[in-house]
Amino acid sequence: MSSVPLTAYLMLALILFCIGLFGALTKRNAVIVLISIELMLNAVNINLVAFAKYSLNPGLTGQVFSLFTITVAAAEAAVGLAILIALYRNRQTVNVDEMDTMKR
Amino acid sequence: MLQMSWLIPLFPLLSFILLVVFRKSSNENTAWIGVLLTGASFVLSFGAWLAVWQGDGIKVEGTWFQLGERAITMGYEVNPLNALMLVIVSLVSLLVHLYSKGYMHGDERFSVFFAYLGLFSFAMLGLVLSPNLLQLYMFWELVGLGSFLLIGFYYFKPEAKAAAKKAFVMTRIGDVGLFIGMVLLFWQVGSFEYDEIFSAIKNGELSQSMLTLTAICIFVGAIGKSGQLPLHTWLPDAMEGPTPVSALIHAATMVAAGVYLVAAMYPLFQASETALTVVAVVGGVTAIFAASIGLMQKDIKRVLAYSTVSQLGYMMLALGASGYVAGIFHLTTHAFFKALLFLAAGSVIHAVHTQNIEEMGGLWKKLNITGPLFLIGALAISGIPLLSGFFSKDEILMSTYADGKYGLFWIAVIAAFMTAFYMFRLFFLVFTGKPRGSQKGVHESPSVMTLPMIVLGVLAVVAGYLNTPWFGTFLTDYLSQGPVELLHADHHGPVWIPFVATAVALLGIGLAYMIYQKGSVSRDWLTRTFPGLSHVIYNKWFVDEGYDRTVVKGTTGLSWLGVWFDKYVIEGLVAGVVSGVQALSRLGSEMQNGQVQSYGTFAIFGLVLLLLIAALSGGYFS
Amino acid sequence: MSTWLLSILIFSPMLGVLVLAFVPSHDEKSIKWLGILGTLFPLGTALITLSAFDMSSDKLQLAETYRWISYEVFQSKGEVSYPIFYEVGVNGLSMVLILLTAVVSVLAAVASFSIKKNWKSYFILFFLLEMGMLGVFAAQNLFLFFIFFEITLIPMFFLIGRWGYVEREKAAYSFLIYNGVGSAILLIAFVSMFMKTGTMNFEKLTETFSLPQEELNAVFITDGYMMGMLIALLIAFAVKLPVVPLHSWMVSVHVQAPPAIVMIHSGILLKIGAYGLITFGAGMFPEEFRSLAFVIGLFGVINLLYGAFLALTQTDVKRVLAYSSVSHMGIVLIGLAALNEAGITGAVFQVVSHGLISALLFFLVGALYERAGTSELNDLGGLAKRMPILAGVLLAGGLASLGLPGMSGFISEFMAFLGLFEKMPILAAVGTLGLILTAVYVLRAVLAITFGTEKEQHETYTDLTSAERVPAFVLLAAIMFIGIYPAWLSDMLRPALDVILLGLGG
Amino acid sequence: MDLDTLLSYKWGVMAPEFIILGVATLLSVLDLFMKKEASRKPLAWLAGAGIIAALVSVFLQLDQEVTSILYDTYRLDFFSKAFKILLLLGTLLVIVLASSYKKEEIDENRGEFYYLLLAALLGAMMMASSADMITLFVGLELLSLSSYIMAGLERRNKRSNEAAFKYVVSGGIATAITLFGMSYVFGLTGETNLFLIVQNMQDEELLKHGFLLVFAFFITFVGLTFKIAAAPLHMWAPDVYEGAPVPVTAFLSVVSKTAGFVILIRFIIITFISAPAAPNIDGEVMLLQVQPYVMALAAVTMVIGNVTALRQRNIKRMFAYSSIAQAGYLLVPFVSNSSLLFELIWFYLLAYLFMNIGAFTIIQLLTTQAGSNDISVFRGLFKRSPWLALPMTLFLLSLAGIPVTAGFVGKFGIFMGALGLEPAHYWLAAVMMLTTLISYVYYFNVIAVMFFRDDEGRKISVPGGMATVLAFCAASTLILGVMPGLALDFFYGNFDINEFFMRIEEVGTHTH
Repeated sequence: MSSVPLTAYLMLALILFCIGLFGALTKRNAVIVLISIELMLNAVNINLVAFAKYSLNPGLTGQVFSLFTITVAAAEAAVGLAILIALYRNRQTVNVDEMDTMKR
Repeated sequence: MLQMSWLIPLFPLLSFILLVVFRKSSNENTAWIGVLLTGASFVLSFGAWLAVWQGDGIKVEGTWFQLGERAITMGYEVNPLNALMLVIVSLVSLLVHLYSKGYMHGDERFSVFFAYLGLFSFAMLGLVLSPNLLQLYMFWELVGLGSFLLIGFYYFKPEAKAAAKKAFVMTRIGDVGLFIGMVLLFWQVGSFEYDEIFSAIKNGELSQSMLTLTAICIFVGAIGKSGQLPLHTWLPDAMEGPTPVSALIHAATMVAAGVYLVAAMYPLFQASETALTVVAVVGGVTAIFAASIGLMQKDIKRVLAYSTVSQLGYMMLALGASGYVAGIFHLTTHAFFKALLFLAAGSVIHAVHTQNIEEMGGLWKKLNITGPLFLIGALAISGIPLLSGFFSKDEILMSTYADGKYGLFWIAVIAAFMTAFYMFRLFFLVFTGKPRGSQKGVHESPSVMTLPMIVLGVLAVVAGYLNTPWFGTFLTDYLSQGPVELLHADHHGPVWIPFVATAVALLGIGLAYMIYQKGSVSRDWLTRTFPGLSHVIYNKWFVDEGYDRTVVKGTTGLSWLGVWFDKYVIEGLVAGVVSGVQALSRLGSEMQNGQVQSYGTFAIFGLVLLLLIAALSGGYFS
Repeated sequence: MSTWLLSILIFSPMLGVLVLAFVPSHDEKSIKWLGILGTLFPLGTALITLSAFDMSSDKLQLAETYRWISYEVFQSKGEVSYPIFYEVGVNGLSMVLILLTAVVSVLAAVASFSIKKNWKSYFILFFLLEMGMLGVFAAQNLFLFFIFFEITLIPMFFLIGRWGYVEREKAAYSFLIYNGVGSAILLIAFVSMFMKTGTMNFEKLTETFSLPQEELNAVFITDGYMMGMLIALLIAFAVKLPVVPLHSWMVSVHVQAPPAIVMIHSGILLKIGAYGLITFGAGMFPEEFRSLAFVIGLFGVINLLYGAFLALTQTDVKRVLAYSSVSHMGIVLIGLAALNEAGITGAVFQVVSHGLISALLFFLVGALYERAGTSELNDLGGLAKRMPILAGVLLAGGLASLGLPGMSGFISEFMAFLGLFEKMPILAAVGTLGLILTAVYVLRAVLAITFGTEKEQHETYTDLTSAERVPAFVLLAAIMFIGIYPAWLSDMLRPALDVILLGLGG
Repeated sequence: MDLDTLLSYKWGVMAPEFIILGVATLLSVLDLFMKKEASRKPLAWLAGAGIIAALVSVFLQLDQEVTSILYDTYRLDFFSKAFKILLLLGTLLVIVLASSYKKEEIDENRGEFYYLLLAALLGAMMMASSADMITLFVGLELLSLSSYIMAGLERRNKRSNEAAFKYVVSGGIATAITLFGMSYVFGLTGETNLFLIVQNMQDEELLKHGFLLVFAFFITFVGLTFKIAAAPLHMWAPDVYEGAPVPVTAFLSVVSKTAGFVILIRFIIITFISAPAAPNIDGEVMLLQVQPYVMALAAVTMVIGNVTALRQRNIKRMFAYSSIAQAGYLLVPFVSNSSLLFELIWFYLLAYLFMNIGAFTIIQLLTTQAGSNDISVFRGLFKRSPWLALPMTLFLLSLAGIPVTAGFVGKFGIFMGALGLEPAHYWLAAVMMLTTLISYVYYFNVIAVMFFRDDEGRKISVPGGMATVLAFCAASTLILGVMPGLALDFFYGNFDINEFFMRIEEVGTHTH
């Protein structure tokens, strides 16, 4: 099963991370921004699991770590969406560009 | 008597303090405080002089403060030279005090004037009593203060203000020279004491160049104080002060302090031929230069002022030509006859309320005491035989010739001619002929003013007999008790010199008589014949203007340059830094544009940059 | 009592703060008098300290040491503790400056009568300032010195910013930032020395730095390090002194701050710079200081001439005096650069003398400003008529400032130049030009005010009141006392200065 | 792992956390059952009491040996005790502010406010007590998530919403970055336990991946600096500080920042203390190798914070930039690797706690009563309420680092750290000093507004709780400035820094 090298996983994770990052930094829709952040967190999960299996010192804790990450990511998404809803109620928009009343 | 000589300067100081306390008193009897206390000084001085005459002397010193291993001392000393000076200073001061009682009558700051006179007398007597250079320097400056205060006595007059400032600053320039010389000597000798300096010179502890340097530096101090070229311009302006002040300070005593300084430091000068030559040349040139200006001045006091400058030049010339005794001798006689001339001029001004000689004339009869006294003074200064000036001037010419300085000798002779001419120009214009201005209510001065003049008149005649080739060289014998080795103690120059001197004096008087009394020579003869030269002379050789255009303008220009530098360069740099920070601040808040995504972008950008720099500079991939 | 004497002295102004705290702020009269009384108490304590002070001893006196803070540092050689003590003490130099502080503070408090508003907070800040100044001179370690040094900044900021003239806030900021730069450099240097040597005590530091170079190298104290530290200290104190080109803050403070505060500022605060240069610069790094002597002397002459040249054409008498202070501080540097008894004594004399003289002059200018509402030379003139005493004292102060013998200014200039002429005669000769210029600008300013024809609006002016005469005459008397009897001061200073000179090997 | 093992742990060492957890749970339940319009004051009292109880229990633990349970996921050592005191103290003061925060927008959520604060505190405390990446991360997220909600607690306030949203997004990205870095740390060492990571760092094999390690270090480090608001992840701070309710701002600037330093020290110092340098750079450990870069970050943070603060007219924003700058200062001892690191950071954070919460107390009073955040609310404060102006001056002076305040001693210590080791970091000290100078301008600007401007404004009434906080903070700032020995001696007397690196082997556990 070790035909796929670790580097491939890592590259995948890195690409996923960058896609997520790109989305989080460029998308106008706040929901998509939040989802993109989830994507970044999932990239980390891939890393963790891959490392847990293939690294120099493989260990189970990586998978445990990823379980915690998934949980936390869920909580974060929940909080993020809740805040977004509150914001939407007041501003009637989910456009990130418009959320710049405070600056300078 | 000598033990009490430390009291000599303290009496006038007491007078100063008392009069400052009573400055508001309108009672003019406060003048008596000054007169009495100065009188006490005079008595003590005279006593000291008599004691010294008998070969006595005293020097008392105590530590003033400790400078490392060296003690800086203060004290007093009476030796032949300064005992003579003490008598001259305290006597003239006493007489001027007395005279001022009449002259300053009615002035609203009457007591203040006497207070200042007391301050000056204190400083001048202190200067003379000093046993070391430092103490001399201190009193030297204080004398300048007295002079400054008295020139600026009429503080509300802009001219007086300017003159006072000019006097202080010009003399300060000289003082700095003295300061440098003094300090240099200190590091060579390790002391400010005259005695130690002289013995060090004697033992050859100083190099020749150092001797010359210090001597010239000290002479610069004398130049400033004695109004020698090129620092003479303050002295004529100083005539803005009340006339008694001119008599005391700017004729008899303070301006002679420069001569006294050179005399007191004479062994130093003797050790350097160059320095002596400098002294002689400066003196000689000043003598003829100032005399030339005196020819055309219209202000009675200014003529006398230039005459003073010229006579001081004579004294310097004498000293520079190894005529130590001659210099001191002329200092003594000059003190008397010049003080007399000034007081007489003051009496004239007191009477006619103008200083312009063109507005005077025909006062001989109205001022029947002042007139003859003025004439005595004029004859004395012109060097008419049997009067004091003749003997002292003769001696100067003699020593100059004997010293081999023939050029300077002839300059001195020409200056003597000019002296006689301008003095009698003055005399004829003021006292003879017809009144040219309103002379209503002109009357002779009160006796409190004439009495001092009479005393001085007598002295102007007899002072010459202190040292004559005919009756005995008392002064020479007296001075040779002092620390100075007299080189040309009895130089008998060619016998024709007195005759030449008398001849040029008579010639000068005669010419003045022809022009101003008889009118046989036209008054504008000189002006017409040499228009350029006379223009230059009339404008005092444009020295003031020259200074104004170079030194004054230059200094002011530098000052403006500094202000510019301060404002634009230094503060500009500061402003640059400030605006730099502000620009950074603006940049910072521009970046903070409220877009959370750009915040993230900046963060990622920063992170990537960090990684990139780390990767490139860390050497991981090399 | 005597074991606590110095601490009592340092914190004595706080008594005034405590008392004032309980006086209602509308009771202006009591506040004014308490303000003066509050400065008299430190003066009394300072005099008691003086009587307890043994002038002939070169040891630190009335020293107090208490453990204060300690940092434990683990190093390769084990745990090293970095203790900081509360250490105070006096030597001749600091005693003189403490006395100066106490005296000038009393007189400035009297001069504060011209303050128009908020007396209570004014005097509370004033007392804090005095405490800071006393502490600076009594501190015996770098930490304490720095703390008191900074303590002086804050009250000054308020005093300038709240009670000053039109551009007061700008001046206050300028003061704060410039001095901040100085103290920033100071702090870095102090901490660095602390970390290298493990002590902050002056004497111990001096001892450490005078160890043989091999021993110093072992603790990473190289030649270059010591030179760097000295330069840092020089720059830091150059801001305070101030040395051209770091002087512009001081000019604006002189012009904008209330006169009573300028008395303190020019009279004492600037002197902290000189004190620092002597105690830290020359005292701790003698060898390096010696090698920099020419530079210091050069800056001294530049200061002297630059200040004098700029003072020549200023039209505001406050600015004239400000640049005159720049010029006079040059003499301190000149004296220090000479590295001999005469020079260093001259520098200290100049510190004291200029403290008194500038206090006097600013007091008079303040009194003048209160009457005339201006300090522009062109608007003044002929005041000798209506205010003969003010004019007279102003003239006396001016003469003292230009170094007239018989006044303290002469002694200090004389000694400083005497010192420099031994070592660098040419530089010194250039510097003497400053003596002439000083005479020119002082007389120009003083005569413009007092001489000349009186202007119409001056007819209502009154002379100094009897309350104002006290500071004027006391200062003048002090100036003349030092001028006539310098031995009093030089004897007190000599033991302390000899220690420094011994280090300098001069 | 069986029940016996589980029971064999000394659960008592977790007493402070249990107390906070219990109180938070209790509060949330009580809040549910309380009437909507009932005053939530009792909840605040309860929360305060809980924190005090936790504080007491931390103090009772001072003599406790180093204890580790659950494979180091929970550690009680000097570090956790020392910093928990700060966290608890800070939150206690914030609770008082929160209970006095008079704003209609927040009234309906006031109950949540208290237990979210406690939850955040719990997260922070877990970080202080953990030596395992997983629990560190969970603690961090507990703190973060609670903070996100608190920032948006004024539900009807657009600014509050916006602040919360920005905070979530920035925080999410930061979390992802941190985790990404952590995943590499894990990947290189195969462990999540910090001590085991250190052990594996010595591995020769690892040297081949030198850059990867540095890469992981930087990513994790930058991610973690989000909490302390240091460059480059600092830009959220001004907006969030401005929009969040004042007590939350105070919490973020003090407690959350302290927690940020806690995790930073715990994670970075233990993990990388003996990490090897990259192969072709000899004789150095990695921490020294990366030192210049981290220093640069610290310098940039100081510059950005102080310079940008100059332009702020909004007092909360100004304090946000000030807090960025302070983070920069605090990074100096962190990066200078001095052994004084712990006490310096601890002391500075203690001082910072007092001065910043004190300042925010006054800001809260003024801004809520004036309904504006503009700096002009301070106009003429000295005339109106001298007893507010004086402590505010003290806090500002302390923030600026003027002597006789705690802030000065803190800064002095930081310099000791920066200049203590060879080679001394003069340039970093210089940057710090210069930026401090710049900070004078804006701190003193507030002072100038208070003292030099006149305003006919009203007198400010101060509720008892706030007055207590104010007095306490002012007194502490002053006392720590005059007698810093009190705190330092307490630190040295009770804490042994060696505990930090002391690995406690648990018998018969953890086998692969």
